[in-house]
Amino acid sequence: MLDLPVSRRRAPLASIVSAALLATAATALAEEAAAPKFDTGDTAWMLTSSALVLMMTIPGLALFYGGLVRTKNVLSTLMHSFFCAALISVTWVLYGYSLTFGPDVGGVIGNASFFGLSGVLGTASALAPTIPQMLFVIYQATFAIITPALISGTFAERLRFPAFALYMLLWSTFIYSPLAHWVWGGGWIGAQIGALDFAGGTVVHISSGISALVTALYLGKRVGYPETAMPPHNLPLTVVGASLLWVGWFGFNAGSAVSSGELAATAFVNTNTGAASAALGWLAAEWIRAGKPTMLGGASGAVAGLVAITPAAGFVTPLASIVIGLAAGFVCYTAVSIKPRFGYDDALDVVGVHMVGGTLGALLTGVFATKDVNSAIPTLTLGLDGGLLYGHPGLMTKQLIAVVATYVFCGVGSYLLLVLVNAITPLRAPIDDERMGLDLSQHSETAYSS
Amino acid sequence: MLDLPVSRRRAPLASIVSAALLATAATALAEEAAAPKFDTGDTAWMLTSSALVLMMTIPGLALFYGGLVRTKNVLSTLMHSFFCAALISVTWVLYGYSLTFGPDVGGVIGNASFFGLSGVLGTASALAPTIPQMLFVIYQATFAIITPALISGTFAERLRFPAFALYMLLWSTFIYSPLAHWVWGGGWIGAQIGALDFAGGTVVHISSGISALVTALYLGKRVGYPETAMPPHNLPLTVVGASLLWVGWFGFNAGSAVSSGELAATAFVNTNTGAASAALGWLAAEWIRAGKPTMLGGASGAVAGLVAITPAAGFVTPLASIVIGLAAGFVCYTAVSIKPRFGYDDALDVVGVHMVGGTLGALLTGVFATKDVNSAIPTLTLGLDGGLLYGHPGLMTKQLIAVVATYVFCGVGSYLLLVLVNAITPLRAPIDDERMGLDLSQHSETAYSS
Amino acid sequence: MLDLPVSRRRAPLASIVSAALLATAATALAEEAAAPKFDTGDTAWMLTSSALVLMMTIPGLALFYGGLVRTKNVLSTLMHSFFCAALISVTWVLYGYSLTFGPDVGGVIGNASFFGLSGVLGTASALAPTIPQMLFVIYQATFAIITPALISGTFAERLRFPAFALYMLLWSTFIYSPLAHWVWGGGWIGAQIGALDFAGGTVVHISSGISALVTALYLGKRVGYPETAMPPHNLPLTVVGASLLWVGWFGFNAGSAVSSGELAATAFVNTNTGAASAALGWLAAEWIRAGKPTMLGGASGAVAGLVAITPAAGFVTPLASIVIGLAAGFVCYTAVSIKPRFGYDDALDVVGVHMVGGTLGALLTGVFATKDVNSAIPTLTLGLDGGLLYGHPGLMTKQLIAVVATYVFCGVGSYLLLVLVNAITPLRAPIDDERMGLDLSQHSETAYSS
Amino acid sequence: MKKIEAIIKPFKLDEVKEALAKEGIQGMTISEVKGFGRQKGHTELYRGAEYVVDFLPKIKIELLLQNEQATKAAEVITLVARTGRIGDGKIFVLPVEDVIRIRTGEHGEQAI
Amino acid sequence: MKKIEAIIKPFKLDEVKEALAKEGIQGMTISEVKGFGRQKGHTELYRGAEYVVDFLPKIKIELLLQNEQATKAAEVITLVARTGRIGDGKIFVLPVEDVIRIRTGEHGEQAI
Amino acid sequence: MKKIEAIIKPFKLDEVKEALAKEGIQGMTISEVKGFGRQKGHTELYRGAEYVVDFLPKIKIELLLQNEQATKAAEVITLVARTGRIGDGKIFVLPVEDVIRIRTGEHGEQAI
Ligand SMILES: Nc1ncnc2c1ncn2[C@@H]1O[C@H](COP(=O)(O)OP(=O)(O)O)[C@@H](O)[C@H]1O
Ligand SMILES: Nc1ncnc2c1ncn2[C@@H]1O[C@H](COP(=O)(O)OP(=O)(O)O)[C@@H](O)[C@H]1O
Ligand SMILES: Nc1ncnc2c1ncn2[C@@H]1O[C@H](COP(=O)(O)OP(=O)(O)O)[C@@H](O)[C@H]1O
Repeated sequence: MLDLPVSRRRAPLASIVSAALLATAATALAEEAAAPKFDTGDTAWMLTSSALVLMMTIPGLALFYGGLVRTKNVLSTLMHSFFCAALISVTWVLYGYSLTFGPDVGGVIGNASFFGLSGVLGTASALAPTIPQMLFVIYQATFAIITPALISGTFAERLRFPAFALYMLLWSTFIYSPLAHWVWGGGWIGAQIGALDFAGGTVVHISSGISALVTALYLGKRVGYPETAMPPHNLPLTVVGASLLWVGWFGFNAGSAVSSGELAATAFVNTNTGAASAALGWLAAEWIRAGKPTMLGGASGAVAGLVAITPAAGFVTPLASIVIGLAAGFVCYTAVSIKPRFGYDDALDVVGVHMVGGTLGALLTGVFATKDVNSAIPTLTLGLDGGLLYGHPGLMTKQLIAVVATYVFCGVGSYLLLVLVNAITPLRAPIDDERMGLDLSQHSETAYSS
Repeated sequence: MLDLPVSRRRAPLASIVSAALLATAATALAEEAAAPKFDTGDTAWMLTSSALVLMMTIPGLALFYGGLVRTKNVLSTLMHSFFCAALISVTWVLYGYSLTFGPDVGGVIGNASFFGLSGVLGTASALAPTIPQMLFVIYQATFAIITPALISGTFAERLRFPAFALYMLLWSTFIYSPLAHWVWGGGWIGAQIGALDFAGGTVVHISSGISALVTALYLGKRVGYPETAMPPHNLPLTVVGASLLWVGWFGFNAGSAVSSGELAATAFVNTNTGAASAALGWLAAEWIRAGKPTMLGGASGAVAGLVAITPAAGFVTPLASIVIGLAAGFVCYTAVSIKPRFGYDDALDVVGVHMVGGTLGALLTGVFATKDVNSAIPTLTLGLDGGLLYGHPGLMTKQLIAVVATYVFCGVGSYLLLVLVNAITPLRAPIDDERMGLDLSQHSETAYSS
Repeated sequence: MLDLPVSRRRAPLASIVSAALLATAATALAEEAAAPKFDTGDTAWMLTSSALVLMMTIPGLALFYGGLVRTKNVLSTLMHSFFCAALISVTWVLYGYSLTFGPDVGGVIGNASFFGLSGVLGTASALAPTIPQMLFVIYQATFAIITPALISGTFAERLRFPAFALYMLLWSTFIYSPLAHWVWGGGWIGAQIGALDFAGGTVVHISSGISALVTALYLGKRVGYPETAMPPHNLPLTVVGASLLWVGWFGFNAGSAVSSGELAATAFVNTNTGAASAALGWLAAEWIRAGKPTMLGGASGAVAGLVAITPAAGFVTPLASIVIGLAAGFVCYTAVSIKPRFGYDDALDVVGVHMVGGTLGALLTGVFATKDVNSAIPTLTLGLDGGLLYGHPGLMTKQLIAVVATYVFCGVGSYLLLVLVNAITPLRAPIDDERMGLDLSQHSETAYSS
Repeated sequence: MKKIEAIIKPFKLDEVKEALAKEGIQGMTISEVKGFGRQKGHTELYRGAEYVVDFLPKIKIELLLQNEQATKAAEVITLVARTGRIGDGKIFVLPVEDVIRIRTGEHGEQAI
Repeated sequence: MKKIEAIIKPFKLDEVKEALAKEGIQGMTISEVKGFGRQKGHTELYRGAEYVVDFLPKIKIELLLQNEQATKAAEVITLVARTGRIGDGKIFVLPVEDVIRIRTGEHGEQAI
Repeated sequence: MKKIEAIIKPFKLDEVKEALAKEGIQGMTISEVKGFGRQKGHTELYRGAEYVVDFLPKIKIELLLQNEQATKAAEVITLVARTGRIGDGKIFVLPVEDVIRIRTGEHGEQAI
């Protein structure tokens, strides 16, 4: 990737990737131009967005998941998110950023130029020309952190901590970095196919969702599941978590404009509208099917909507966001309701929410994307100025390719990593440790005392 | 309202309303000018402010209220805030924004121009000329969300969920949108009377407070009130809620500068000073009257101060904020203390905090407002350059008119809506459902398990 | 200090102090220049940073500490943070800002020019020339709030509330304001010695840490310590607190760039990297020494890393941050582990985390600081362009002087204040009150009911 | 001396406590328990799944009394805690051999 | 009539409840208690310090039954709650003088 | 065999546990209860309102013992749990008919 002292402004992340890559990927690479002039407003918003996205993981996701498990596992569940934040913050600086956003090697991976963030100071990334590359590094770090943390919902309450730590390390290195490179870093999905993913429908949600499915199948069920009811030990924590996810997601989606202007504003509106509509959709589905709307349903619906609107946020209108949100609420509710029929134990419904919601969002982006909202679409999609609704079925094909590629890569990859990790250190906690709870057995701690 | 590609900067929301409206309300309406040039710094701050104000409702207000109810009602109370966020986010996009900020119809309501946010993309609002109108839409959405959610404190622990949902929908449509239009959207209170309301003293706090009073009277008391003690089930949640309200309120008040400059900074300082002084005031009053200062007192005082400083934040000096805050602490503490004498059951003290605090703040704005802090005051107030303290009793009259109008409109309006809702679906939960708790009876859920 | 309508940008706080002070401290003082032109982007980031740093104290620190105490003391512990926010917000406006950042009197203290914030409106501080001084006031207020609140961890569970309130008032006035003046406000440590402290290693952490030690020694142990186990009553609250501290710390450190550009971005990256590395370091140490990594260990490690990176954040590379973080994790873990040998009862480990971590960070800043990251270093350090690692042992001497001066001043000062307070109103709660818990005995409240 | 253990509906506690106080009963010990009986539980929802909760919250009151007072107390509780609907609860009467007041070391009826 | 008090491991509750229900036992009262016994506690960590927790979570089941049912119930619990490892718990059998059903005022075996 | 139920002040638990252990008592079951008695409750504040809380936190210790041990245990508890101030609590001694150890199925004194 090239470091330009560019002054072009307010183009979406993805647009610049393609534009830059299609044009002259080779030229500017080595030469460090005169210190780039950054925009203080864009920088301010991206600093804020970085903080917001970290807040999504800690404490947002930690609480969302932590409230749903049983008392004896709450600390181990909080640890899943917290440890991902710690671990990946460091590996991202050491090598993760470079593999993901370093100059492209064969459309597959970044090279080692930015290891240890060498060469980053004083430059801008071509993907974010108006802010310091140092800021782009940390903004992207927060995405790299949350993605594996999302998977942790599937293996909650039964994974040994050493295996967890190793799995996350490997997943982040061998699945996340390549995939993010393919879609955003100049790899084949973004730059050659021209699929649209505004803020991480494939990279973050489908990837974590399909990996969650594979992990749940590989690990097996928790002791007592599904005969024994395992009600959430503290739903207010989950509601706080969902609320902070909602608020933090503005950094995730509106931040993906990598600038402080109308595109960010539109993504912000769409994000909020999608979350809200999906909460209403899920509540309505519940009310109809189970007789009562629930607080957990509202919270889960909002998250499902946020997932589904993620790939679309910078490409569609607010009215389209309502449709996407309502669809996400209904579809994810249904997916989660019928889970028991399939027999796997995806403890906190990562599959039903992230895999299903992410796929839905990716495909509906292919329907609703429009140049009216984002004039960079023709460049990004290699010529189409909108989705199915605007008469261009071609975009759907691109989206489908991206989705299927993500399923295959992450599904197979996660399976191989699980086998590997299990060979090194056992994944499952022994039954007595699981019964005693992971807090005591893995961490020698108890969450609540008097 | 007109969409100008204006470059005027850093004038407070209200000033532009009047200025624009008094001048040439008719002209620019239809014609969409060349794409306006936005300020990235102003935009960055307003993106942040929008996130902060949503955070006030979820999880801020949800927790503030949720901690105060009994265990069996915590989820239903969280749901009040969460559902308002979901519902009004959608209606605001569909029609709310247009009714409130659409071109004025007879000083009373906005028209349908912006239904579904059509025509918003690519424009600026005259009320916020340096940021995308799309951003102004979502910023205002967060105000429209929190206002009805505030009322929910009065009817906690006894309202049926279907009635709640309908009441909020109607209240938001028929009370909030007109009132906000009158004060900020070019209606008669802001543009013709020239009353000052920087960030929502009348629109948000008096309106929700008086409606809370009417609702409490109409609904009747909770079973067992006041004989049985109903202590808060989880005060730490309430403290977290109050803290997030405090932090989020910077978006509410400093964001109401609709720009990133000295006015925002001054409003920020005043907000913090008002909150802090009122916390001290309430604690002092408690210490004197009840013998001990309490944590809930500190938290309640801070919120009372935030309420009282809201209309004043962009018009007064920091020293005036100390006076306003101390007064709010003492007065709201007293209001809440003597509530039992009046016999209504305002469960979580919306009246004592928001109605009383909001009224106090609106009137003290009439005392302390000064052109030194906000040079737009003469334009806004139709000629007066300050309040009572600066020798202009005229401003007090304007403030009084605004306050009384809000009482009458919201009081009568809420009453009519309650009657209507109750005719459609009963408001009160049956006594057994109330005893069992709303979490189980309305949502089939339990907050805490083991 | 002088109020310049300067347009110089993106220099770190400290650089301007020195530069300005070494140059022409006397000149511009009285004359108010033409209204300065502020940068909206810098202003946006500093508004956000101010909100973030307040969030560190409420609810961040309040929860971090509140979760660690026993159920019967949680409200009193929350109150410690909340009351500091209320009290110091007001005193800062009245006189604190002026004493700290008012024009220097003999290198020792600020004068009374800015009492009541008079003369602040419409000006910029020379320390932050691109933002309104009003904003600099509130940003600095949030630092003045958190510092005494940090001390509260040492005296938790046994201090009487009246004594607490008085102690905080005096400490803030007689310790914090002078010390912050010395380091940042133009006093002798920053301007004459040339020691580096980017965001408060000495001013915030060493000062609170050494005072905590003196306070613990003076107060004596809690009843039952150390024979009786006093496990944290709610570790999830502590994890939420640590997470919000982490997120809010971006405002603390990246905000200390007082601008929205590359320096802020670098400080942001270093802050995150330091926190993460220290969490890993603490967990590794625990794993090795006690056999298990714990959730509280991860949270404590992150905070220790944030402390240690604070003085260094704007002066070192991300790789140096990893070293600083790992060191902080190991060293603070060890400090906390061996505490029992010394026999004092620092209830929540303020000494082991803030005194030890702050000292470590200050000294390692002397090792790793480099002009490559911050070109203002030669000006700030009076000629050295980096630390030990870059061949300049001289910086270590400066850092050592600053550290020792802070120890002596805060240690002796706190002792005198404790004696004074105790003479006015007893510090320790009577044994029965302590047994009953401070919530009931000091505040007549109970945190949790059903 | 008898020990009375009464399982009652939680919202009846205040009334029962006051009625017993009126009888001159000066001490009691209570705890939160969960009961399972003829009163059926409720269904809870969890993301589209339903599960039945059998155990309902009850309050257990423990009372140490002289024989006559015990009879009287059982009557009072039966009267006051009754709503007439399933789940009102039970009272158990158990024999007791001794009571000691820790503060004074007194035994037997003195110690109640 | 007898009162049975059984202290069991928490994860055995569901099985025990079902086994008792199969015996036709229609009511019971449970509570969360902590037990100390031969089963040793565990060590917890707190910032480098270790402390031992002796008391382990247990469930206490209280059952009021006629004599034969009581014998049967004790057998069933012994069987179902057993894991064979230390800490499985105890069953205590106490005499009862009377039982009252609050809803109806019935006394004795009627009221169980 | 006897069952001892002791209601004590919570902060005395550790001392009592150790004193009993010294007597060779190897098992006990405890729970959190609330007590109402001569010791008066406290006033709590809620936004300017005051309300009295009558029930104070206590710990209930349940002990199954042979007769002599029971007498001894009651003495020890009386001694150790005493502060001499109102509210120190009570000890109740109840007759027991049988004890079963679930792990082994042993009955009677063997099972204690
Ligand atoms: N045999 C029993 N042993 C112990 N507790 C019982 C027994 N039967 C009922 N209970 C307790 O009494 C409560 C009420 O009993 P239930 O059968 O529901 O209604 P009712 O009291 O109207 O007969 C139960 O929830 C349980 O706590
Ligand atoms: N003497 C006793 N009195 C009361 N409860 C006891 C007694 N002994 C044991 N218990 C209870 O039984 C539980 C199990 O006892 P323990 O000695 O650990 O194992 P086991 O039941 O296998 O003998 C304890 O945790 C405690 O709750
Ligand atoms: N008659 C009683 N029945 C059951 N428990 C009692 C009785 N009287 C007292 N208690 C319990 O003993 C505790 C202490 O009793 P109280 O009267 O306050 O003081 P004292 O033990 O000094 O007489 C009470 O809180 C309550 O838990």
